[in-house]
Amino acid sequence: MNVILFMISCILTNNFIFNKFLGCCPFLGVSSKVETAASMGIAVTFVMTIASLFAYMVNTWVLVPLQLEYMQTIAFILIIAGLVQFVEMFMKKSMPALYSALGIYLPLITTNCAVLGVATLNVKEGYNMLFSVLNGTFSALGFLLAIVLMAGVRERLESSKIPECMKGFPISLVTAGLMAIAFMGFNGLV
Amino acid sequence: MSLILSSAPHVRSKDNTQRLMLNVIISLLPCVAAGIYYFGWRAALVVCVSVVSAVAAEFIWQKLARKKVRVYDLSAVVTGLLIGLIVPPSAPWWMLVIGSFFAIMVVKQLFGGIGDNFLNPALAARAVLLASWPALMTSGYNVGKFDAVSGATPLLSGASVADLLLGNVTGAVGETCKIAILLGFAWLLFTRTIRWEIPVISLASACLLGWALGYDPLTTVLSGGLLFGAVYMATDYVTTPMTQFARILYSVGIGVIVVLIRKFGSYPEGVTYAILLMNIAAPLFDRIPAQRIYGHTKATKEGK
Amino acid sequence: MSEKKQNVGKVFLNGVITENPTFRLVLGTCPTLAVTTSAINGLGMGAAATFVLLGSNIVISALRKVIPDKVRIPAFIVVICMFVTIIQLVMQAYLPALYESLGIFLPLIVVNCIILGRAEAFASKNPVVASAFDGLGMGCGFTLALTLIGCIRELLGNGSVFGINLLGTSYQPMLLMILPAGGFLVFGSLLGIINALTNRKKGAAK
Amino acid sequence: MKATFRGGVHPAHGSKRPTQALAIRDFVSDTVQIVMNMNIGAPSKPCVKKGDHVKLGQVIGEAVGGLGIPVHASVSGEVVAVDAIAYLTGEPAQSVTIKNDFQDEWEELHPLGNVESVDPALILPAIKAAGICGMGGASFPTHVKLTIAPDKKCEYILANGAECETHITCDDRLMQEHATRVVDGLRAAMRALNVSQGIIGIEDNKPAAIAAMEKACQGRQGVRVQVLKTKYPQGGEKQLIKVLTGREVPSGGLPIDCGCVVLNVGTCAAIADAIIDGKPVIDRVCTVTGAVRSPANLRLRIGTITEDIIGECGGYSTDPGKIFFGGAMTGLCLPNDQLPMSKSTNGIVVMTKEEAVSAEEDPCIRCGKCVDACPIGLNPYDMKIFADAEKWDVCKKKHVMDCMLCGACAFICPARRWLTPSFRIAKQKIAEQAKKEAAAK
Repeated sequence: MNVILFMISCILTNNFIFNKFLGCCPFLGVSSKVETAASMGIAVTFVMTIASLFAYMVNTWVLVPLQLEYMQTIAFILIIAGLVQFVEMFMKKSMPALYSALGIYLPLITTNCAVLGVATLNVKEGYNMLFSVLNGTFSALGFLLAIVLMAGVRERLESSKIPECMKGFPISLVTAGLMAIAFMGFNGLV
Repeated sequence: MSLILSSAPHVRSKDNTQRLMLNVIISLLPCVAAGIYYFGWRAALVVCVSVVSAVAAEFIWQKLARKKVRVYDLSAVVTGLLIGLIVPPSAPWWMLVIGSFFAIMVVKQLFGGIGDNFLNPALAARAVLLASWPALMTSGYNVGKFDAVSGATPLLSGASVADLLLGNVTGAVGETCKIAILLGFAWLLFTRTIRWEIPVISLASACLLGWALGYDPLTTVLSGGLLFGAVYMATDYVTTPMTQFARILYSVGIGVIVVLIRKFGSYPEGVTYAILLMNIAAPLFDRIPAQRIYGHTKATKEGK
Repeated sequence: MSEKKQNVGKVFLNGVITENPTFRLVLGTCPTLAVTTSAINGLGMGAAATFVLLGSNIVISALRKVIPDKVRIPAFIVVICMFVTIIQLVMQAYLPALYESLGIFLPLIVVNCIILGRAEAFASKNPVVASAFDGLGMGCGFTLALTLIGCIRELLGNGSVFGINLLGTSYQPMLLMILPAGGFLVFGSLLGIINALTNRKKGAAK
Repeated sequence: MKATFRGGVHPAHGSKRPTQALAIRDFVSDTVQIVMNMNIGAPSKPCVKKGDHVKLGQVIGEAVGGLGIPVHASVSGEVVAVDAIAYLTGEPAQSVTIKNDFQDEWEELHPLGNVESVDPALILPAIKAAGICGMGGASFPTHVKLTIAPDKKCEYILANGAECETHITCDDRLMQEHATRVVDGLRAAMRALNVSQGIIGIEDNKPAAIAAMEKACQGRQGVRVQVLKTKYPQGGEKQLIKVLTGREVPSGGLPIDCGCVVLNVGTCAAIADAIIDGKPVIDRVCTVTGAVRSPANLRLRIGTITEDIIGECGGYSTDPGKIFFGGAMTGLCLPNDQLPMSKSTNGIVVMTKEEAVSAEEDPCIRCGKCVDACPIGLNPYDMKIFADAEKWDVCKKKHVMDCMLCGACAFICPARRWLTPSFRIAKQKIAEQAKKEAAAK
């Protein structure tokens, strides 16, 4: 039960975008079409899950025993960068169809602060391995939900008579703000 | 002889935007009356301030943006009325003004005005007020007839069904008297302003889930702002899906989220958020190709 | 861009105003939204980022001819990471309260697109002095923007600026402003207003 | 059971048809101007010249091409002009103006006799010779419609008596007064194609017509009347087929692709006239209504000038603002009242200046009424967005080519958006594009 509640809270209550402001750049940048937004979200989910696992392992089994916690940031970012490279190569070889759909988003993920954020958060919150991975996966699913909803709304906005000065980022930010207000309904859900 | 040349059709139905909005306003009058009856002159004041400030906001924006002033389409009046009816009767005037201005300027006009807002302006305004001044929005129901009652919350579980129906409970200005809301609903249906599906399906799904989670089904429907929200907010044209199947999905979503928030959430009432969340999902629901187009069968698709 | 002498003053102002990373380029949105619940947080975050920018720009510019092109991005990240770790340790030691309130967004400066962006677009192609001023300018622009947003949100959401109460005790703070949603709304509206003003200027110039 | 289809609207004017109770009366004017492009397809070629004397029913325009039909003199008298005229749609066409001598001296006719005993092989040539084209408004040559490609099979012939358009009552009166002729025509078409089932669809707001037709069908082989719910566009070819047979015309196809041929009841009557009497199309029933002093159902000679027709109906009751041929949902506007009516003119409606003003377009409020009204199941609001943006390829993806321009969405739209006109343009643009691409290949 605990696990289920944790998952729901990761997706809805503590949504990465609307509550933690992690991954805002791709959220605003890659959300103009539902299809691309979904692809981005899936790619992020993929990377975040694996990154959480590896970051956890490196932190618990390497950094902590060696008392190198201050090297966390640098270690994690290297893990993520390497991981993204590896995933890209692996996908290219073994899953060409998936690669052609997600490939172009993978390099962008290295600088997605949600990935480094989730690794850092896991350490900060002291999650064990299971919860670290769950946090990675379900926070990413929350990101996926947010970016797909955002893309749906933005596709609709395309035909709207938005004032000239609000077009682009400003209206996207206001949209995100209004969506965050709606997501406040999930407060205390878990 | 000068004749007008135009493309068919040459007749239009009598319903125009203004007329539809007028129908909504008429249907809200019983709720306003019930609010005044139960909460006294404060309720009248709350409604008036909201309506005036909403119309003013619309007018000011359209003047400033050098757009055509469309206050006559009455949509701002509807938004103002709705805001006035979903706040506590003791809400301070400045809060109503901020709510109305937020609803009209940020939620509606920033996105391009009537027809382009993706959230229900009145509900978004309520959510903003609730987040900004939670204390003022969750207390202050004890005015008018309820002067002496203390500590009552909008979701009073002990109230009898008769009290709930008549509105003899505390709550927001227009949400309490269910009979008034049902009267309004009947008027909206009679004038074909709205379809029955959205209110009925969202109420039914809330009812079912509430029952499954151990609530009394009838009280689930009659308590809080669910009925008001289902009839007036969830049916807002602009923010609901366009196709039949998507509308059903949308309605079920509202019912389910309302009950989930009531049961598990930290807010006593979830109608506002349930509808806002479904407003956000509506464009996605609309992408589902729900209607079969005449003459398009599997065979013709494969043939291509 | 070729390695020509650049007017350092111009480079600095370019970062602060013409290409303000927050308002004109809309980079580094995450910290902009997350830490601006108060003016002091905005200022702190801005200062930290400025330090990292300045340091990384100088080092990367100095090493620009040594770093092989193929591994330049990882190399940049390592350099940036180094400075981030330094500022983290410093803050933890001397400004523990600010360190706590910035939370994970301090280490996340590593992936802030502004810093990597400047390294790639400017420092790797320009001499040390110009790069330093570019870093300083961008950093100041970022700090300015964050502080401004922080001020607005703190004023509306708490009635104060830098902790000093300005609106009196009768003011009922609009809590929304210091909630996540408020961050999006204030940032979006500010961008809109800035766009409107520049558009008007452009219109007037024409 | 009253059958109906999904969607549709109820145009208020449809219920008020002042001419429903008025019997058909004849009107012959002293001049007719007969245009040569009354049919879809190539215009006919005039074969008389100024000064010729023509008899009633004499061929004055020869059929050109596969879709061509001959045109006959609708009065006897002297040809006073053969000249070009800018008619309602399309290119300027030739027209023949005849001064009526009121002798009604017929050309020699070749009746074939009873429709049940005539040699089926003679029916189609007779239809072509009589110059029959769709009388419901589409004006597609009937003999072409009845020529079935060898790989297709016709199983139903449907007589369209729905008359769902506003204002118009000519089919209603025709069925009431000439029910047997309609059934005869339907039977002739059925025999020509060796089809065993003929269904006459009539909306339930025409009880007298239903009764008359049911009576006329008694004892006739394979024909029956089906009562339909009154709703626009019940008489749309696609809707009628769906309702009467449960089949659907495939997208981009013709009724025959699902084994059906649809004939207007007026066309049926014309077929009967051509077989039984050997009579070509020289007149048709037409409803004249709106802002005229005495609305009427008139049997008009083809080519009668609009002004004369209005005059026969007592003249304009007020300053006219708009005149259109056909009903208010799909009718075509006239630039002036000097134009003649044609074989497909089933109604002439005059609107007052107040009625004629078209409302300004308001912003869409996404009420979804257009989606509910579309009888095809399209999303008009969505197509309109892309039509306004002139993104024709997106419009095409949204199936604008399936739109039949019935006007239901534009009628119901509370924001008064010009949906149907936009789709008309979109369809034209897409068709032009396709033509260009075909030419490039």
